[in-house]
Amino acid sequence: MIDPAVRLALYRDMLRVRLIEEAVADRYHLDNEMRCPVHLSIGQEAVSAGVCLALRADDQIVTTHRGHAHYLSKGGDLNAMLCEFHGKAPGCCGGRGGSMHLFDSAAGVLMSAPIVASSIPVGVGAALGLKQAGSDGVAVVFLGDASVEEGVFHESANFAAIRKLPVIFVCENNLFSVYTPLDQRQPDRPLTDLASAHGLASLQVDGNDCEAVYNATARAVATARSGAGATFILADTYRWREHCGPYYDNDLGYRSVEEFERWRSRDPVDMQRRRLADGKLLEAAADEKLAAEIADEIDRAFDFALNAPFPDPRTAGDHVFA
Amino acid sequence: MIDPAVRLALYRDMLRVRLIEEAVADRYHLDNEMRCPVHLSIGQEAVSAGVCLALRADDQIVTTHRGHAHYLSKGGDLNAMLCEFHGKAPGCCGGRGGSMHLFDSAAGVLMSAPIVASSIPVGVGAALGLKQAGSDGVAVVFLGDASVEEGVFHESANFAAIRKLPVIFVCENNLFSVYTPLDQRQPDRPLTDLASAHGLASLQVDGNDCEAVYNATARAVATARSGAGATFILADTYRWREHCGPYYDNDLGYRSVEEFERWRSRDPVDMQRRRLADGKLLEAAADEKLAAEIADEIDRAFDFALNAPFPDPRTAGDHVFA
Amino acid sequence: MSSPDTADGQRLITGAEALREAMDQCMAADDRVFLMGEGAADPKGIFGTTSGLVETYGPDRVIEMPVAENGLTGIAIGAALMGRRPVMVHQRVDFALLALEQIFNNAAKAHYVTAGKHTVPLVIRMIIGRGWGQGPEHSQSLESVFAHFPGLKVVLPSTPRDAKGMLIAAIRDDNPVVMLEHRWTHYTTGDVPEELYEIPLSGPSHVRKGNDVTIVATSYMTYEARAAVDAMQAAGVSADLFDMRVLQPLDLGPVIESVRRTGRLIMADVGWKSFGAGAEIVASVVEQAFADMKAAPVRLGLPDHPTPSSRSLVPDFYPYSGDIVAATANITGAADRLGPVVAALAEARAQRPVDVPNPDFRGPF
Amino acid sequence: MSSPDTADGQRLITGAEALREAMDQCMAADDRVFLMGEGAADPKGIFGTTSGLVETYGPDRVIEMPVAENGLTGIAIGAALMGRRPVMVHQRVDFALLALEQIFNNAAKAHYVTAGKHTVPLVIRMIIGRGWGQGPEHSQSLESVFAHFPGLKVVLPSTPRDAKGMLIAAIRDDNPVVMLEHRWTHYTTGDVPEELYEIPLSGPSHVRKGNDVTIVATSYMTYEARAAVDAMQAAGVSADLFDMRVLQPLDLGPVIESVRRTGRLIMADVGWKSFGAGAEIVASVVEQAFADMKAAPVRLGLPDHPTPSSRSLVPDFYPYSGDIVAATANITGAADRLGPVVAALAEARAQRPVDVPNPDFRGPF
Ligand SMILES: Cc1ncc(C[n+]2csc(CCOP(=O)(O)OP(=O)(O)O)c2C)c(N)n1
Ligand SMILES: Cc1ncc(C[n+]2csc(CCOP(=O)(O)OP(=O)(O)O)c2C)c(N)n1
Ligand SMILES: [Mg+2]
Ligand SMILES: [Mg+2]
Repeated sequence: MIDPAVRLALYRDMLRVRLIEEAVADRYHLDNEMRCPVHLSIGQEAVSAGVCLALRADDQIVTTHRGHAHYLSKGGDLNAMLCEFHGKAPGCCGGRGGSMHLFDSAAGVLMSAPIVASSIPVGVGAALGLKQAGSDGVAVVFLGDASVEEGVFHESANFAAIRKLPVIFVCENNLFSVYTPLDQRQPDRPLTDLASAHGLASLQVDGNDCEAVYNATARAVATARSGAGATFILADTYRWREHCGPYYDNDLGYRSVEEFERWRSRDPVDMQRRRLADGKLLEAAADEKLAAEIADEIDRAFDFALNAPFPDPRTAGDHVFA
Repeated sequence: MIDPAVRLALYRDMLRVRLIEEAVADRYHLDNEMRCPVHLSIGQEAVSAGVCLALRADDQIVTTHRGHAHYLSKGGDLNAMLCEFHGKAPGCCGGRGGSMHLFDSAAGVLMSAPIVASSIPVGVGAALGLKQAGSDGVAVVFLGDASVEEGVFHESANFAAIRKLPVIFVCENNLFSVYTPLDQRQPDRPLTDLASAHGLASLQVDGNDCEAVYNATARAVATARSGAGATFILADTYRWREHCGPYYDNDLGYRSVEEFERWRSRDPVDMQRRRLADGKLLEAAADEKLAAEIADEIDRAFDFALNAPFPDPRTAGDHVFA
Repeated sequence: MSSPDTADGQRLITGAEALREAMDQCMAADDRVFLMGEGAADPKGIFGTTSGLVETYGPDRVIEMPVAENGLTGIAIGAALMGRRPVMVHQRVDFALLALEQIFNNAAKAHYVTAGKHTVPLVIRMIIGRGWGQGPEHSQSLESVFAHFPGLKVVLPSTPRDAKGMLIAAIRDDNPVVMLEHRWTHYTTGDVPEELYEIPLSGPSHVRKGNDVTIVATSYMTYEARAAVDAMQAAGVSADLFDMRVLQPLDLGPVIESVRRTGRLIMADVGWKSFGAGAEIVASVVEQAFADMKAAPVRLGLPDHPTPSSRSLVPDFYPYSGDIVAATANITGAADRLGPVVAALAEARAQRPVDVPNPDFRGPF
Repeated sequence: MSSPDTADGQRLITGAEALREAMDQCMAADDRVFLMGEGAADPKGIFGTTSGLVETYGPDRVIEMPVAENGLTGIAIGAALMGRRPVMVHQRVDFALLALEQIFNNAAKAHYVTAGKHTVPLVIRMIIGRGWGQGPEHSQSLESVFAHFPGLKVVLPSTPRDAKGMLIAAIRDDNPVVMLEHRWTHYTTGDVPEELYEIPLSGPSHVRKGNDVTIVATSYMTYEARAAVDAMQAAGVSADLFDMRVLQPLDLGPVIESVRRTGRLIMADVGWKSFGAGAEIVASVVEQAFADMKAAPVRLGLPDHPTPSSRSLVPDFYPYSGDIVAATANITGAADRLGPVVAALAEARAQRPVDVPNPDFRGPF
């Protein structure tokens, strides 16, 4: 049984990520000041929360184009993220990366990459680096269901297996690659078979249940820290909004409204809220206060970003070489 | 039970390949006229024979750096191969490719590639092409045990599975990638797990038993022709000589003499010879006659290659574009 | 190059529509032609360039790819070797970085290494991203990289008319053809014939005629160069402008002839300047026209750093018409007359956002 | 460039030994340094350049790779981001074609995109194949491709002394460094200091001093150029020769200064001429030294076709010293004096097999 404080923290984290991403969505076309692609994780928050809350600050994560939630749950700085979306100087990349290049060294967010599967080996390499340095830290690789179609996933998994690296692959299966459903891209077999074929331990969890994700991750982390090697966690979940951008896109017809509603009825934030309420761990007033605090934090962060300076154009050529 | 004529043909094919490759080895440094890398299949002849004799002439194969045996068993022209090794104009590539670029359109040898795993997707594409053209032909992809470490194998297997393509992956597991043993490169699990993870049927056979390989291939071919999709065949075997070049290299110490002798005692050519003799299908005299005929063919082919003209240097720039 | 800004009695469609039409007509005409791409059969149809095709030709000819660029390129090559005619599309050229081994080895060399016996009639369409903060890995260009490998044809259409005609020619060509489409050229409009027609895959198009300087541009830079040339015309400086729409095979004949006449060369690259396509063009022209040159050649192109996302960092990254006029001013000695032209272009540019192809564009991709 | 043909009192070792020694000393000095490669820990030790290291440093620091270039490159990058200092080796640069996405995106851009906060201290050694019928896919060169992507240092040592000093500098450098080693340079011998020393990763080395023509060569072509220069010297033509051993960052200062003096430039590329490194060098030099140039620049390099395997097809494929002298003859007007030099070099070449680095070489790889 998870510690009540952690159960609350999981809820708080998901709620915060949800509200931040909704604020990004709401404001995206309001004034068109976030001029970069955005890939929202709304609907998938249980994965980032469940995984990251089972990690230490010095553990490392790498993520993908859909990385805001991972960055935030791992402790990435909100101001730096929003400034990055706005192309501003205090952005985590100084405005050079946009939403697909988030990192926060202090929080252990090592990198995100916009090229599908490109950060997977980098995460495995982080695990190698940790191991070489004699640390008991672990690396987590967040990946989408499409990224196992890229060969580099397999190359990375194989190496993680043979070197027993302290790495955890967290595959968020949201059933789609952009608008293309899984069954058009992969055969009908459990995705975890891929892990076993590479000699990796694997776990499948309800990716909308933050506690299930947390428990699975805690197990995988213990395995990794003990030197027993890598685990592949498959988390089934669903993206609510369009692949890239702020809107809903069910009107495009690539998925059914029934499917969408089925998943939405299993809202990870709501599920945990009800669970906590049922367990008398969260009262309505406290919940409202939490939401208000978060809303306030978000408003301040957007104010910060909107008022932050742009990077000086004369610096555009800096830092090509160290 | 395999037809006696086929059993004899399997033997004949292996013997021929063996004698050709031994002749290449013997002559390689004799006069240093074959000035290109050579990767001999001596010890692995049961695979090429068993697979290719289960195919039709219009079925297609693709192979790797270690492709002489596949080329020959599928019916590739011997003169054209030896001329290619000698860099001569009548070579299958006009001397442009050397031993790692063999093909013979008439025989259905579509291509060989010196980059590990590079021909795998090409073979899958050949199957796609056959299917699109409405043919019931199949494509065979020969690959080494190391090539499943390359991501492109997985990308190719996945596509073959989802499109149910008429392709057969034949993995010759000779336990080594150059001098590196399998267990340094891959985890300890059945190699066929990789196939299942991609939703492919798989079969494992004794790769030194040409009849076992033949039977497995015949099954896979039937599946493919019927439209039921791809199969992965794992054939366990062993390379006798050095990775690249004419000599033995056990002196390097990367493998044990015991291991080598264990495999050599299971010589695929000998095994089939004894089997045929036991079954009264091959008498010593007939066997000797066969060997003599083949030796004669080989002598003539080397004569042809040695006497063939070099390509005209002025043609070196031709055929960059069609 | 047909002029996309003419109108009456013409058939004005966008670059994206032109590409879609070419594909549709080629698939109707030849059932060996098929399409593969991530998004090829999805509701957005690769920026509209493949929309509706899956409905007409079905999922066996409009293949929605798994996300596996290297493998699928090899698969396309295999099918091409068997006589099929695949067209593969990548929404960003950057994704094709994963497929270069297949492209450079199996596609580019099969014909050569078989002494002409094999052909790989494969087209790979790749989109060069720009704008809306795409950042460093969705905005590379890479034409000089593709052009370095013998055996690949490399084309960069800039107008809708060229896009259609060159795609048709590419599909009918027996060689592997790499087609780089600057994303902003998808949004341009131009007069496009309805029928199947080819624009040959050789030589530059001669966009403007003039005598004072020769300007060579690739892809989208043709638009900036044209704006520059037209603005200079009014100030009495006339430029010969070539759209170097085919980089391989490289036919510099018309450019060299022009430089012999004008004595001056300005090269405007769509990609990075260093080790870029313009380096080859400038080096080759100088090797052959040195004696007639009156001034040092000038190259414009992206400076030696990755593409930053923030729109505040890109104004000096992407050269524009004003830079071309300024370069002309420098080497022709017409600084007096051209100074005001530069000022006017700079002024006009300051009014427009730098990160969108047109004022209505709103991302997010 | 130290002169590999001097002898007395010097420490003569091969290029391969120099590389091994550099690696050994760096691993001894800094335990963050580790090696990865297919064959890195095998009995042949990547042409001897890694021999014995696994015995000294163990399999955790000398990592025998699975055959998975792209993934392992990403893994090396991840370790580098964590402060380790990986050195990866490919027996042929062609194998790295599979890893270009990782190299061009994650390695080259991490420092830039993080505004300087991340560094990727990664070295990738890659061998350029030549000879013994390797054929088209084991013989490519690609330096211009790597040099096109900002953020990568690109170096091509040609002497044993440079090989050691530049590998040490590369390992200590905080940037990703791509090191291209022409296979034949592994067989050359030269004076190599025993201690740890660095050859800075910037600028060309000035191999010969002269006044009549400036010759710039990359990698192995430095040897051909040196032979040409020394032969011309006897005929009274003096050449300034630069080994352009660093392509990124590109420092052409000394070359431009030289061309201003000689008025003439010959570029000898180790790779394909078209869209090759020499294109950038020639274009840049001409842009800056045009006014002082007396003749059109000349480029030598591999012609626009893949490498054929047959030794009968390569004599015109690989330029040699005689071609450099012939080019000098053309642009200096010293044809009378240089004609016999060309003839002598051609004669000498006809005596040697074209497909081996030295007469004892016997393949098979
Ligand atoms: C190599 C590469 N190919 C294609 C793309 C375009 N692309 C961006 S996101 C995406 C879908 C990825 O799907 P998945 O991994 O399931 O992640 P999700 O978006 O569902 O979170 C694709 C194809 C890319 N960025 N990189
Ligand atoms: C991409 C690539 N990496 C490395 C090599 C060098 N290489 C040539 S053959 C070989 C071993 C391949 O082993 P396997 O696939 O098992 O085939 P085998 O040689 O055992 O028949 C390697 C690593 C290559 N040719 N291509
Ligand atoms: Mg997905
Ligand atoms: Mg093997």
